[in-house]
Amino acid sequence: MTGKHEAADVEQVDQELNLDTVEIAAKTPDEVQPYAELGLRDDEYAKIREILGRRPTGSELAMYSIMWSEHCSYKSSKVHLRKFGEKNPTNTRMLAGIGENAGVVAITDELAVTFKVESHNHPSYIEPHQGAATGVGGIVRDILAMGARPIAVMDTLRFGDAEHPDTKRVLPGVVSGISFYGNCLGLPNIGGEVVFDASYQGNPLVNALSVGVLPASRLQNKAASGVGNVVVLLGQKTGKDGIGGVSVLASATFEDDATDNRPSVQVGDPFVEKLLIESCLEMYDAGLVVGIQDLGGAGLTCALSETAAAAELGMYVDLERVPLRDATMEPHEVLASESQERMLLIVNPSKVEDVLAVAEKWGVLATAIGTVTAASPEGGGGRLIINWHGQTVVDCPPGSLADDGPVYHRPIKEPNDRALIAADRAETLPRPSTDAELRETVLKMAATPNLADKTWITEQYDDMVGGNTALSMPDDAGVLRLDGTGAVDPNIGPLGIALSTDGNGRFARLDPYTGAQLAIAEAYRNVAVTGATPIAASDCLNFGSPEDPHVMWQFAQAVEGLADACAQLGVPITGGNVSFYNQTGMTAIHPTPVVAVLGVLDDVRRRVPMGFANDGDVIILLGE
Amino acid sequence: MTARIGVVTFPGSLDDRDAQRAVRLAGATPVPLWHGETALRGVDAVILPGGFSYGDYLRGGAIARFAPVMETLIDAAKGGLPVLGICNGFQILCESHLLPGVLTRNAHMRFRRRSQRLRVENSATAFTSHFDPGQEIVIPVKNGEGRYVADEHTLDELEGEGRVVFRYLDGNPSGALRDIAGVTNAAGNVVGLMPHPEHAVEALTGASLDGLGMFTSVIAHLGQTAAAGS
Amino acid sequence: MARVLVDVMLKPEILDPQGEAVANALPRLGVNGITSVRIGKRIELDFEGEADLEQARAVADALLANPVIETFTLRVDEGS
Amino acid sequence: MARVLVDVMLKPEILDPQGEAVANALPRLGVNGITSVRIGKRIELDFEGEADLEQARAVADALLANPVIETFTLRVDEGS
Ligand SMILES: Nc1ncnc2c1ncn2[C@@H]1O[C@H](COP(=O)(O)OP(=O)(O)O)[C@@H](O)[C@H]1O
Repeated sequence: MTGKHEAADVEQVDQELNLDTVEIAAKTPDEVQPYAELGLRDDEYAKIREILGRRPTGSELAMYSIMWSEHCSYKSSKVHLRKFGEKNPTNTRMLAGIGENAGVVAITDELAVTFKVESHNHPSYIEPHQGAATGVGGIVRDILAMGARPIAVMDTLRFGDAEHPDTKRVLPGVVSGISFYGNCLGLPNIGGEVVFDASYQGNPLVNALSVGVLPASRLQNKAASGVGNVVVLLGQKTGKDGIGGVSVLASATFEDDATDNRPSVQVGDPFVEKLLIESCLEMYDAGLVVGIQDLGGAGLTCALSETAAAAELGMYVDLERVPLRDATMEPHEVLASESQERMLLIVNPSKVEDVLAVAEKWGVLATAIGTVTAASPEGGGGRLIINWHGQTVVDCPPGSLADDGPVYHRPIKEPNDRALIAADRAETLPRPSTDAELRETVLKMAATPNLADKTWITEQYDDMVGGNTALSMPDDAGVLRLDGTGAVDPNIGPLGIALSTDGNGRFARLDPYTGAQLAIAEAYRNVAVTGATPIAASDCLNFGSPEDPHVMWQFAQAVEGLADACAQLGVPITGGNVSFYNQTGMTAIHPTPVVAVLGVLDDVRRRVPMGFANDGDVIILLGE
Repeated sequence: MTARIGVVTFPGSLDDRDAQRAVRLAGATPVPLWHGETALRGVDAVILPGGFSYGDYLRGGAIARFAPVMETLIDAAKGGLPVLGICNGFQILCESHLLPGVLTRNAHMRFRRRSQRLRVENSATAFTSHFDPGQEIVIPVKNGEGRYVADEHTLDELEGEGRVVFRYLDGNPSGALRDIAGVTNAAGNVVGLMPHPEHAVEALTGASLDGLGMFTSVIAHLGQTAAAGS
Repeated sequence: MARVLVDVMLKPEILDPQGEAVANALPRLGVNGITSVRIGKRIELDFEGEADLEQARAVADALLANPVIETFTLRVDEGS
Repeated sequence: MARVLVDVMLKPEILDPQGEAVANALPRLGVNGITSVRIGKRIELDFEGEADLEQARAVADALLANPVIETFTLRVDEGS
């Protein structure tokens, strides 16, 4: 290093000493780095060094640890999820599928629908209200990123024993969080599930679905294409939200007490999200954006690397331009921050002014933070270069973060209790044989929380905002009118869509293959009975630790079952989400594949509600 | 010429398009108005729709009251322009002092949505002439801050002058004082209510069609002849 | 930088459901000596330069408190 | 009767959407010198007899503040 630092004041020196740049990294190969604390294995760390040809900087290490985590890289599930692609029925409706922010299916030549389910289980256990609220916010941004106007949400919930004190902490908070965020966004909640089971005691499940509608011509993608295009960050300022994991990088010695840097909970602001939605839609309609990506769990790290990798180009970012809520944040914290209500836009330089004007109209912050750069002449995409006050802190191939993460073939082993479970048949249970026993059984069932009325929950959800809800609670599927369709000819009613989410962890515990099939079969039936034609499915796979071969077996079986069912039913899986590590100690939750099925009604006026309609109607039982 | 009815969009308004749809179904022309502009674009009446303007932070309607559009609207309302505030719109009218009282957090502290039976206590306002006095109607209610509160003196005055327009029947969803669901100003041109008439205008999506009467009432009040219910 | 603190409380005659809920939960915590719980807002206004009490009062009056149900008090935060 | 005052504020690093919304509205009221607004809770606990700070602290810990996102301070209200 040169001597020029000597003249600088103490604070300046301090800051620069802490700043781990690419230049410093190249000169200090032996620096001990806390990769294990960040969840990276020895071989993964070695691979990073190989990719970079030097040790990673602190910022790079943070980015790799995030992007190569189970959550972002799907390293344990990838080899299994391929089955969906292999077995999916061919489908001409599919405009975007697995790998995109959300799957998109065509409804007519002009109109498309996008939907997806996602989990927010762990955050909802730590801080139920905010965890669930930001879960809704996150899935809505996925839908928005596809070019769609979000039009509804649903939620499938799993809690521990209804009488357990912790359930009394978690359930009201989760429900108020979903209610607060969804209602405030103006998205009707058109259905979901609530199930109590002791297996979820330390691991409640909060899976949120959002659905949106778009003109097919407005479909957006995340590729940061067009060398010279401007990278714009839209929405909330960036704070120290959810940077707990990487705070280890902030302490000079890793034993430092990092209490100041403890994981900080993300707080959702649905008001800003609403403004984000309206401004993005206005920008799409005016043709102002080339590419767009929502900022979710992995914040800027994910958005920057994925957009650049998708275009196989490079990107240059001046990170200090990111508007901060806390001026003391360091570059790795800015990159890792999970602050909510943010989107990354790729904009042609001639349109930047228009983008800023739309943002200003809606009162949303918009800041140009970088540019798209060319691919390397040698091929393999470009470089992602991130500067912090003029010093380079990241210089890596974006594809190495986004696409080349580790892939594991985790060991799989059938659980030992399979034979026991198989032998323990329901037929062997005692049956009520007298009137009194029958009465007792019925009363017992009526009293179980799982069959009890859910109005305490559902009345906290606005199911009619937007004015297009044609069916919702207590029906088994939600039905929405697609506004503006069918208006010209009064004989042709408006189109509708139907959605249902279902899952049964107990069935899946007994037999994950069949249990997953039952989940999709139930959602499929619920959609069909409204009069809709099922056309697509999305799933959220909630399981224990992938490092447990028994859990991995459950997972593989469930995926296989789901993929086979999709092939038979003729509906493709268009996207979904995997949530692993739902376990307390060595005990995993019931394997819980949750499936959402989407259907179309060619005339929504003909939707069939579930109740008996008229006196004297004939009741017929179909099927076995 | 059909009546032109303005619907204001604030940042965070949610039922603005629903209100426009209801205006259209009632036979008038909806005119979108923007919170940031003072112009009322020559409309014959204005609806402040439901939603969470400015996130409903602090108190519902407290921040929206300072929007530029409210400057002109407050004067116009005092001059007799018919103004309907629904839910968040009602909160804004109270915070703007166009209507007395205030809407506070529900006594049970939760957001609550349900189909609500109401009695029309005053069918002489600009928005209720198509109802019979004492008529019972069903309109959805959905809010977290819908509990109407005013001091005893104000409440007595409202009752005495017949300015309670709607009252909750079959259970009060929020703990509102004296079961008040909606009130009017002395002149009867400004009406605010917590339930959502714009969500009870179509058989496909609503629990009833009872909400339509409020929109056809104001059209009649404006002396227009637009065909209702088309 | 200077900070003005604004305390906004519900008038005594106005129902405070949140305060009641807390009060009702106290016996379950084994707390019996508390006779009343009232929950209001504490608002911190940070000024660029000197604290401007008059401006803070105007903001409290127009926006932070609703005189129909609330009262407020304000003071400069000496600790800041 | 004695009163204990509990102030509950969001931790500094936690986003305060409410405070932000108010701060953004101030220029429309003609107020420009305020750089930040944070909104928390002010809670009055009234004791039958003497103020019991330890008990108040237990109540604050268990019911009034959410330790994941909030901090609290308490003091006896000398004015009461
Ligand atoms: N978490 C939830 N979110 C939204 N709607 C829900 C939720 N849980 C249940 N519902 C809705 O409430 C209704 C009744 O649910 P439930 O009692 O589980 O009935 P069923 O067992 O017949 O499916 C259904 O319309 C369902 O969609």
